Amino acid sequence: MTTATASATQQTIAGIEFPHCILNASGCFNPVTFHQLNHLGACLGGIVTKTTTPEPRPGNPLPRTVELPGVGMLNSIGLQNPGLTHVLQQDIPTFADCGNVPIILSIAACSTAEFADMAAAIEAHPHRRHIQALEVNLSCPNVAKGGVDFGKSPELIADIITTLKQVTPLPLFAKLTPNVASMVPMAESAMAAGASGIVAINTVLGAHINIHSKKATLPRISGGYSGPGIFPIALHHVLTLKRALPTATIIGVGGISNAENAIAMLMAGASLLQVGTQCFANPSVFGQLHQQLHQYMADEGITHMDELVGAALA
Amino acid sequence: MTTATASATQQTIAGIEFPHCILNASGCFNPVTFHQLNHLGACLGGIVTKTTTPEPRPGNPLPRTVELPGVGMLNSIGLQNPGLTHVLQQDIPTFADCGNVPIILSIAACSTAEFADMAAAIEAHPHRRHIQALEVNLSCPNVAKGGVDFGKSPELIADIITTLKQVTPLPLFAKLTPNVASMVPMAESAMAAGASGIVAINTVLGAHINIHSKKATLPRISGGYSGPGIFPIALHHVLTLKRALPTATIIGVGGISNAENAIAMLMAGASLLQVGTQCFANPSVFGQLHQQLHQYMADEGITHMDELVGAALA
Amino acid sequence: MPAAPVCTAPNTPLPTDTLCCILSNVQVGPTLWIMRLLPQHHAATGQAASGFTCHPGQFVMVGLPETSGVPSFSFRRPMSVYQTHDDGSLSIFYKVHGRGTRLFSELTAGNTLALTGPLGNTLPQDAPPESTLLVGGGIGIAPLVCWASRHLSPSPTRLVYGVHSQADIGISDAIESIFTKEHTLICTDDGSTGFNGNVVAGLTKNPQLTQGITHVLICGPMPMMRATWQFCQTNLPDANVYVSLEEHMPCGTGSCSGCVVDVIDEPLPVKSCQVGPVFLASRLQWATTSVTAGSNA
Amino acid sequence: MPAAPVCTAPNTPLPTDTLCCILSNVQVGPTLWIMRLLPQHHAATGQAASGFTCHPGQFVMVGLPETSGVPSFSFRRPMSVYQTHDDGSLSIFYKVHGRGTRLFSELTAGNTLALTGPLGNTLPQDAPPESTLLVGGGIGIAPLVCWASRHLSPSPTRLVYGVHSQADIGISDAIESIFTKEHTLICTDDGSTGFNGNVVAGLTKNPQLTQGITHVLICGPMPMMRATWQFCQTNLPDANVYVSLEEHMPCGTGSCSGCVVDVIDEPLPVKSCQVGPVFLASRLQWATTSVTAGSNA
Ligand SMILES: Cc1cc2nc3c(=O)[nH]c(=O)nc-3n(C[C@H](O)[C@H](O)[C@H](O)COP(=O)(O)OP(=O)(O)OC[C@H]3O[C@@H](n4cnc5c(N)ncnc54)[C@H](O)[C@@H]3O)c2cc1C
Ligand SMILES: Cc1cc2nc3c(=O)[nH]c(=O)nc-3n(C[C@H](O)[C@H](O)[C@H](O)COP(=O)(O)OP(=O)(O)OC[C@H]3O[C@@H](n4cnc5c(N)ncnc54)[C@H](O)[C@@H]3O)c2cc1C
Ligand SMILES: Cc1cc2nc3c(=O)[nH]c(=O)nc-3n(C[C@H](O)[C@H](O)[C@H](O)COP(=O)(O)O)c2cc1C
Ligand SMILES: Cc1cc2nc3c(=O)[nH]c(=O)nc-3n(C[C@H](O)[C@H](O)[C@H](O)COP(=O)(O)O)c2cc1C
Ligand code: FES
Ligand code: FES
Repeated sequence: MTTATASATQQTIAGIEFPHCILNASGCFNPVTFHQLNHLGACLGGIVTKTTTPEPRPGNPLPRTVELPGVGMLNSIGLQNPGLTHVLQQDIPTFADCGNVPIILSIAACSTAEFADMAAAIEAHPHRRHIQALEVNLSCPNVAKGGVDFGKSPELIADIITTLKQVTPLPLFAKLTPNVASMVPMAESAMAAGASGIVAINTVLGAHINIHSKKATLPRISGGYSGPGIFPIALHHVLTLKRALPTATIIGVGGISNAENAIAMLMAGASLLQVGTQCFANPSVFGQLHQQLHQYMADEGITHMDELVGAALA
Repeated sequence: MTTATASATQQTIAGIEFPHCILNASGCFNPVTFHQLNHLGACLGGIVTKTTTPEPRPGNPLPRTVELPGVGMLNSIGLQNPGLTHVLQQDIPTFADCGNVPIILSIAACSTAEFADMAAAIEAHPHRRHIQALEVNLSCPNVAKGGVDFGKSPELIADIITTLKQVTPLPLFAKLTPNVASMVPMAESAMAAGASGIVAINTVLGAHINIHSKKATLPRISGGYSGPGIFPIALHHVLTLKRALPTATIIGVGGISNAENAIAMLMAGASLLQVGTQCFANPSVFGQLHQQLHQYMADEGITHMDELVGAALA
Repeated sequence: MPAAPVCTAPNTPLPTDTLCCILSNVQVGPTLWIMRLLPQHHAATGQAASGFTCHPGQFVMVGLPETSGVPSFSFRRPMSVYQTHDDGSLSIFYKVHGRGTRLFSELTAGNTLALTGPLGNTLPQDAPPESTLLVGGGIGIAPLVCWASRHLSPSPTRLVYGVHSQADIGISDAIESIFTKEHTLICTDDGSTGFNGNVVAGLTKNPQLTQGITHVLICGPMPMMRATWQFCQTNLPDANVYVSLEEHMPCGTGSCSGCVVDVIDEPLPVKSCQVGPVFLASRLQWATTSVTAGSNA
Repeated sequence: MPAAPVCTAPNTPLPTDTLCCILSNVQVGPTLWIMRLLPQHHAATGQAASGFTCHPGQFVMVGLPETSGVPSFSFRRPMSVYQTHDDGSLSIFYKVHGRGTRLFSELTAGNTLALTGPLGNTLPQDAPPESTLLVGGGIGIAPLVCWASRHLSPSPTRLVYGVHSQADIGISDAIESIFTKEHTLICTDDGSTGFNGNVVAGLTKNPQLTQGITHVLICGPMPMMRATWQFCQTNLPDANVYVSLEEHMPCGTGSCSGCVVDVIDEPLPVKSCQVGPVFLASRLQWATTSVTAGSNA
């Protein structure tokens, strides 16, 4: 029986050395608190920031979340964030002290030009050195082009990735919405334009009605569904993307709640994983998954997690 | 306090009198066994048959189902059915003896012409008199037109509904897949072509991997996800459809597991409900939901369920 | 045995869905338990349930009752009826295999389970006990013991029962009270008791057990059923051989088509929960019969 | 009180995520319970946990520990620290409101819960006990009692506590042991004990309670906090008035932005789990403060 060593779950992707294969998902994770709780350096592969927009955004009215007992939650945060300048100036150096793991800055904008401006501002900032990659959140409506979601148009996706590549040498991970007939054309387009990988999936559209008030619980009626109930959906998308794009790096996210989920997501073709909603139910999730994944690999005699990646498609 | 009478959940839709507002969902319900278990006349609004195709279909290899503990199941039955002739000849009269409730025949075909032929065969059959409506399952690939799913193309949907209308006066309910960017164009197209209502939603694409065998559990890898984990998704779609098409009749289906779900689905805009997967966990579900819905209405002083339909959008 | 019509075969009691009180849940082996369940009231109407009647070979679907809290989906688990009692209760003999059966083993007297049944067809009711051979593998013994217990006591029927090890017999007392010693052959993989080897080797070495046999009823893991059927084709070519399949059954009510098997001369696969679980071995399409059938018996 | 930086305010102990053994879970009113929890080991590392230290006003997130079975998602529930004990355990005083708290009430000594804390900022540590007025509504009393219990006994602090009815006081003994009789005013909606009316009516009728007051700490349902704040603006215009908000908190760790409130001069809504839960009343944007805050206190 081989013993899985610490390096068994190290991954080098787009030149970035991820000390572990499990990262947090954007918007569900305060690096400072989680570092206090977990010592992130020992169990987290990298920090993904809350999505940042060019300007500060106040977000949506409350309530912004709904517990869906058993299956997960809805959120309608509305991308509240302090804006790029504040994030670069204040947050990035703070996060750099949280376990010394790679930092992926998640960005969103309302037009290709705004995306380009963000990348230029990042390149020009002294804290640029703390940032290893950008995650491009493509689930937002494109204000410049009549409100079509970026993530639903292969052309817009190609446009954004191509433009960003011209402004920054940082690896780009394209985060895609599952609320499309097929994610494959979107992923193909992002990869062809030079993305270093695909992050799948963002939240699934869902709703909740409070039968006592007879109203939708969220003021905007529908929100983003996440947690264990979307895991089968995320797994389907990762399998489908990996079959269509066997050489693409896929970062698997959506409903991962336990080690069995994590292992299945690797077998489906993900090279890195992200955990979001489960952070709320269990702030120790990263340490526990790290330990359980290593235990599984040791038991199975697997020396490096790459033996698992895509195994279900072999 | 008003007491809800039996008629409180009767619905007349497209001229059909449904004695209760909760029906079964296609493919999850054997009318004969359930009639033995429940006396369907007292609690079921109508029988929806398993989808029938023109010819018998053997279905997919086993395993065809996966339990997803807590959240639901996957299925990949592959529309096994004995074909239209057998269903009309053998099954329909048997079902007519199961509680004497309206019968909706679910049909699917691989081309518009095949759909038309099915409708003609139904019209010509002596057991036609037992059938009150057709549910048009639009989740199947269209073999004649390069394999595009009918349910993903507003044009194909319009084509099928228009054609069927020319062959049969039976009310048509268009059952739509949620695996699209938006169901609204599909529903609009179906309604514009003369459908009597929209059945939303069919199953959501999902997958499961057995981490011991390192393989997808279903031979065809992905399958249809149903059960409580899709309820938030179904509710979102029904709310969205009802907002876009306020006058359309919507039959709400997807993950309904308890009375709270049923009431929320009515408030979202459904005039009739269907219950599928929950039949497996609880074959008494129809009697229980019927009783609980009536109790709720009595407690709330609601004299007819129409007061609930779409209440969340008011 | 032609495919039965869509409804339950005639002569079998109509199924009901009831809530049952667990009267007892006793461990009888390392992973083996016997649970006795008393139907209390119909799950939908709340009316008092009459007791439980069925024919040997039929099964029930057992699961946690709906609670009005967090939805938590689970299939019910198919379980053969092992015993019926005068008070209207029934017993199941089960093996802890995965999540569901582990959960059952953690319940105690006074807890409630939901149960639908009886379901499925029956073991042949006309097979003459004195010329019938029962071949059980592991937990597949349950319906066979149920069948034999309905006849004369001591039964003139012959029993060959294959288990891994002595501890896995679980129901020695029941076997000893129903079958005579000379009509019983226990086969263990590890030789810890009885014949050291599998049931086919045991049958081969004990030709007296197959002498004059006209009916063979087999239930157990698929490889064991397949091998026993092959043995019968060679050694008992004229016998009527029945197998009871334990295909995965998501619904048990003929609703889902998840449990199908291929049967010779049937144009489509048939639902084993409805047409079966008992099949004439000669009518099964053994080549395509699912590997999941009886996978953990 | 300016918005705190992104990390926990200085001087507060770092939070940990631990598994706790329930030492006791005692019903103290129709829907009121006190649960005592002993941290055992860190949830991630399994290492032994040191005892629990915190400052009054801080809270913990409490939930069921992960079990390696069926995934069954639930948010943890925010609970004020009510007492800390010498053995390193802590107590929460809670009201059964919905699913989560009902579940807590069904647990017994020996069961395990997961707990993250201490979280959030603190009630003002420098408020002079003798010139401080505590105004609690319902279960909002918990952090206030915690605050007073850290000072001289008997406390020179004044307490006004509004409940629906005598039975809803729950912690009469604790109140009597910490506060003197003349410094305590219980207000009941139904007049079953103490003053018949709400806390603002009680304060209005008992001007001695507000004499010389420099600090007011309020915790309770939003309408009660709003009314008390209005009372203070008129009657105690120079006092430092603090409110402890009970906004819905999905994470409690500053991760989700689900718990925000609008604060004067802050460009964006601030996370009440991190910058709060305690706010200077004068800095809150009362007009836009969510209706969900303290909705069931
Ligand atoms: C007609 C019939 C009668 C049966 N009688 C008995 C009996 O008397 N005693 C007994 O111990 N077992 C019996 N079984 C097998 C029993 O149903 C399974 O062992 C049980 O469902 C396993 O559930 P689990 O939760 O422990 O395993 P899991 O693997 O967690 O179950 C997951 C799913 O697979 C299904 N499943 C897993 N293994 C089997 C299997 N071998 N057969 C059918 N479905 C399976 C489960 O029902 C469930 O839907 C019978 C099966 C059938 C079809
Ligand atoms: C900082 C803080 C301290 C608190 N201290 C206490 C305390 O000491 N004792 C006590 O009994 N209660 C306290 N509460 C309120 C307590 O958290 C809620 O009553 C509890 O979460 C309700 O959960 P439930 O499952 O019973 O209700 P449900 O309605 O089923 O809960 C559903 C969701 O809403 C949230 N929620 C519901 N009501 C409230 C509420 N009033 N405030 C915040 N979230 C809510 C739940 O956390 C959960 O996420 C505190 C809240 C906060 C924010
Ligand atoms: C409260 C909350 C906030 C989120 N914010 C963001 C965000 O800012 N940017 C983003 O790309 N995804 C965001 N997400 C989506 C998650 O990153 C993730 O894709 C999704 O929740 C599915 O994973 P999970 O089931 O593990 O949570 C958010 C999710 C939640 C629950
Ligand atoms: C086993 C199974 C078989 C199904 N077969 C059909 C079918 O033949 N035709 C159809 O339109 N939908 C079929 N469905 C989909 C259901 O009718 C329903 O739309 C879906 O399962 C969502 O509802 P639920 O969550 O209540 O099951 C099937 C679902 C299951 C689980
Ligand atoms: S188990 Fe569903 S049809 Fe047999
Ligand atoms: S509760 Fe999540 S940020 Fe405050």
